[in-house]
Amino acid sequence: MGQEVAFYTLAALILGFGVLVVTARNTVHSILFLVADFLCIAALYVLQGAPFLAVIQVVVYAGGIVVLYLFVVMLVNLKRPPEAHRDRRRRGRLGVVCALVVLVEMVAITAYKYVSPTAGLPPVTTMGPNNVALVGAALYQDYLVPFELASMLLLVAMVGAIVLARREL
Amino acid sequence: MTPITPVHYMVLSAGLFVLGIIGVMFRRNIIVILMSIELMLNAVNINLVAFSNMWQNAVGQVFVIFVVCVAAAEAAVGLGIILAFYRNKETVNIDEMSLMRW
Amino acid sequence: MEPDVARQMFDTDELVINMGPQHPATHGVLRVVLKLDGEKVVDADVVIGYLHRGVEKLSENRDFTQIVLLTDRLDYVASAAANLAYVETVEKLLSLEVPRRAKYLRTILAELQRLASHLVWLGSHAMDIGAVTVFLYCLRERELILDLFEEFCGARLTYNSMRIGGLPQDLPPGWDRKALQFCDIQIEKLAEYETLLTHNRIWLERTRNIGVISAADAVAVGLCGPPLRGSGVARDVRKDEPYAAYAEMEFDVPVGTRGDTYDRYLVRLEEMRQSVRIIRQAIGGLPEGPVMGKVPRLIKPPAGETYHANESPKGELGFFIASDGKSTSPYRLRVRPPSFCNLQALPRLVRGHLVADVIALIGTIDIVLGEVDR
Amino acid sequence: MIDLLVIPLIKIVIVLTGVLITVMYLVLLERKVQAWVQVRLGPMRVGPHGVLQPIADVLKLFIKEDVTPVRADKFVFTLAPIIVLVPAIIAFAVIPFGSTVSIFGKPVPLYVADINVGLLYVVAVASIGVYGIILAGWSSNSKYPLLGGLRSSAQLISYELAVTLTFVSVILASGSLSMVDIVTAQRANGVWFAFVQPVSLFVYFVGGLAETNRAPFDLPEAEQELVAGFHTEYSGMRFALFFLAEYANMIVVSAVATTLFFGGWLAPFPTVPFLRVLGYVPGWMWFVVKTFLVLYVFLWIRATLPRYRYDQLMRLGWKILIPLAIANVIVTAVVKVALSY
Repeated sequence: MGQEVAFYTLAALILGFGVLVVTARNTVHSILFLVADFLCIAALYVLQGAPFLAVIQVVVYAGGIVVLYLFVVMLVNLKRPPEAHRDRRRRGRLGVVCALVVLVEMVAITAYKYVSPTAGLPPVTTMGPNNVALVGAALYQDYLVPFELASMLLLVAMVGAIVLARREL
Repeated sequence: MTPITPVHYMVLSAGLFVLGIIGVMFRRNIIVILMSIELMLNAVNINLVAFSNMWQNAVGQVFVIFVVCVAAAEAAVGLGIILAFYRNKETVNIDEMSLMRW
Repeated sequence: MEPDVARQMFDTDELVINMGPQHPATHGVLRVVLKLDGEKVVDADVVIGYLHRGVEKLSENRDFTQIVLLTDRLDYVASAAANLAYVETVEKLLSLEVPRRAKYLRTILAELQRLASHLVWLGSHAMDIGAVTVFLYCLRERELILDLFEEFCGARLTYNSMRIGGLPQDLPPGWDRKALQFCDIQIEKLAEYETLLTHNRIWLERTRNIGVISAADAVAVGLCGPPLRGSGVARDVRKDEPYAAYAEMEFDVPVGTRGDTYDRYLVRLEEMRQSVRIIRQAIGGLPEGPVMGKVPRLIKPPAGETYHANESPKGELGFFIASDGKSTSPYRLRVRPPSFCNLQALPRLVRGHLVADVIALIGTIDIVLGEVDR
Repeated sequence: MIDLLVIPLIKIVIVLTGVLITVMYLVLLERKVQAWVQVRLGPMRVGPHGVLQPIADVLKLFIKEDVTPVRADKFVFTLAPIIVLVPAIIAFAVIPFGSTVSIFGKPVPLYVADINVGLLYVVAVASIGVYGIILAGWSSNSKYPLLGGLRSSAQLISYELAVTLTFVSVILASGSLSMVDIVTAQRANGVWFAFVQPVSLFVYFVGGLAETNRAPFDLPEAEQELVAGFHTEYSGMRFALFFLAEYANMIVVSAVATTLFFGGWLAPFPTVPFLRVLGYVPGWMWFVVKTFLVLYVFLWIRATLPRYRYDQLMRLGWKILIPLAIANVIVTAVVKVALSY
């Protein structure tokens, strides 16, 4: 019971904040809603038994990436609204169509899965509530090479960002 | 109330993903577009965690960590480009970013 | 926020910031217009005059004796030094002979005043850089000096402590013993300030190589007093053109080597030690006799002009007085204030430094706006 | 039901009131300690030796006019102090004030929650506070707060890295992310981590000073070029929230230091026979005493040191503390692996 209530509340919050992120006129407000959205998603991770990810979500996404967005928005202060364009709806229509297609497709897939449930397969392993050690083991043993690649990616991104953001390009 | 199954999470994730798509398509402000991409990445993450929970396998969570890594890299480079662009053109409107050189 | 304000702040354009005249860290009503490139100061424009009271003009309508009062209000944290410079100038104009005891007492008062002024300087300089405790410690010792002055002349800030020809009165009984006691305390407490600052890494980082000015530049800009000596020029009016009883005193003139804020700090601290040394000598060798020379009832100097300078705590404080020989007021009186001359160096000192250093640099040249604006 | 809802609720209420009262009196303590160091008396008028001063301060802040600048973003302007305060307070949820005690025959653990990623939770919560500072600066619509906000947040983010890295070496030493387990690991090892991880403690403490904007890193409070930093435009109750958050953060930093490095609720000298008597003092009292000792060091440092310049502060963070913390992590890991063989 508690879990259902929590899920539906969080789902409503996630989608609601998502709508606000996309529609907010002020970019700073948009970012604020994005943070709220990420916090709700972190809560959802807790609900799904992934507390480590929840914390990562808050630390990296809310505490790192979105702060970066906020900094950039403050550096990029505009004289005129960036939305001004002659043909406002040109790509908007396309977007709605695209989104609708994706939505229909996804609903179809999920509905199909729903009527022919494949769930009930035995779990591969059993993860207790304390699965940080499991995640760590998987990350550093089975996926060591991707992990190193990811760190290289971050290094490259860091160097790239510094070079790009320097005053003299 | 029906118990929460992975399907619930998938529907939620699909909804969030679609919101991201709408954001990318509708908005002109490139910062908001990047943020919409973050929303889509998070939709994917929700799915991954749901599956990880369903199969009781930690690999899903490991992938989320990689996705977060990629998102961080993307944000850093993307925002660096925006800053560099803004310095030259004083705009973040994506429609005006059509030239290959300036 | 206004977009163009934002662009000024973040782009390479210069940003103009007004510091003062109402600003907690500008020691009165100084206004500095800073041109910034990001955090870096490109140029500084010092705007003065907010405390102008027309002391020089006022003097033309006062008796020579009344002007002593006005000199109190020049450098209000070191009024005895200004009193001394003024009365000596008038004495020079009148060719008056001052009793030896008065000369000694003037030396003691001037050195006590130097200590008090340097204490205020050290306290506010340290507070600007964030060391609040030093400020309160300094004021604690300054309080003792003010007590000494109060006992001598009844006032704690604007002393009016000198008269043309001597001093208003002799020392109260026991004063010299108290002054010696104070000297002991002061020497001990100087070590206390030094433990808080001299070898403190943060203090070193905030003052080393900040506001460096070479000896040649310092002379060219017209620096005087401790800032000049901090750059390595051993110019001290007390040594070079001795007045009062300084010719009979033994003391060193400390000089710096690098000419940065830290050197100026060290120079002033050493000067405080030397002041204590002078006070001890003067009290030890205090001659007996009157404290007031033979002064005509009506002070009416012969026609002529004269300039006389003292080493005030801030630097070379000079008075130029022109007399027409007919009136009991100066025909023209001009003050050469050390703060004003030292303030000229501020733009040169701050250029290339960060905004936070401007505060440290205003502190290091030790200005009093009463003297700058007159 | 009682275990699930009532007891946690009671604990939350107790912790919340405790934190707020401690903050009030921490301000008084700070003023008193500063005054004693500086040969003054500090507040003396309200109540004997000023003990009622905090109440007067709070009343004053309540009554004061709450000004919102005309062109400020009102929504964000109101939200910012809340965003700063909430993380500072909810961080207390995972701090173990003591081990389990029995009240009316019922075992009650003296912490709100022992989650298995407790330490990371503290990091996560702390990283949210940055938003309040940036947004406060931005929404004031004035250039001093904006610059101050950007500076403070850059400062917080830089030092957060160093602090988090020190956590890594503590985690290596204890083998757990849970705050309770870290304390019990110190009991099992028979030594506080302050002695095992002195470098960590140093980096953590310096980083903690910087993260709470305390001297010598109190640039936002410097009355220099940025006036009062990000909260220049705030007044009245909303200013009080920033103030509250700063002191609550100080307590969090001290409490985490106590837990990680000074053995939490453990009594000192458990092996010295004639000091056994110390073990009879309740654990939570040891915790409070240790936390206040750490807090005292905060106040002491403020009264002693001058202030860093902004660029020096960043240099210290990035070029000294972070490499030091990384080196410490590596050394700890190597030693741990070597010891296990």
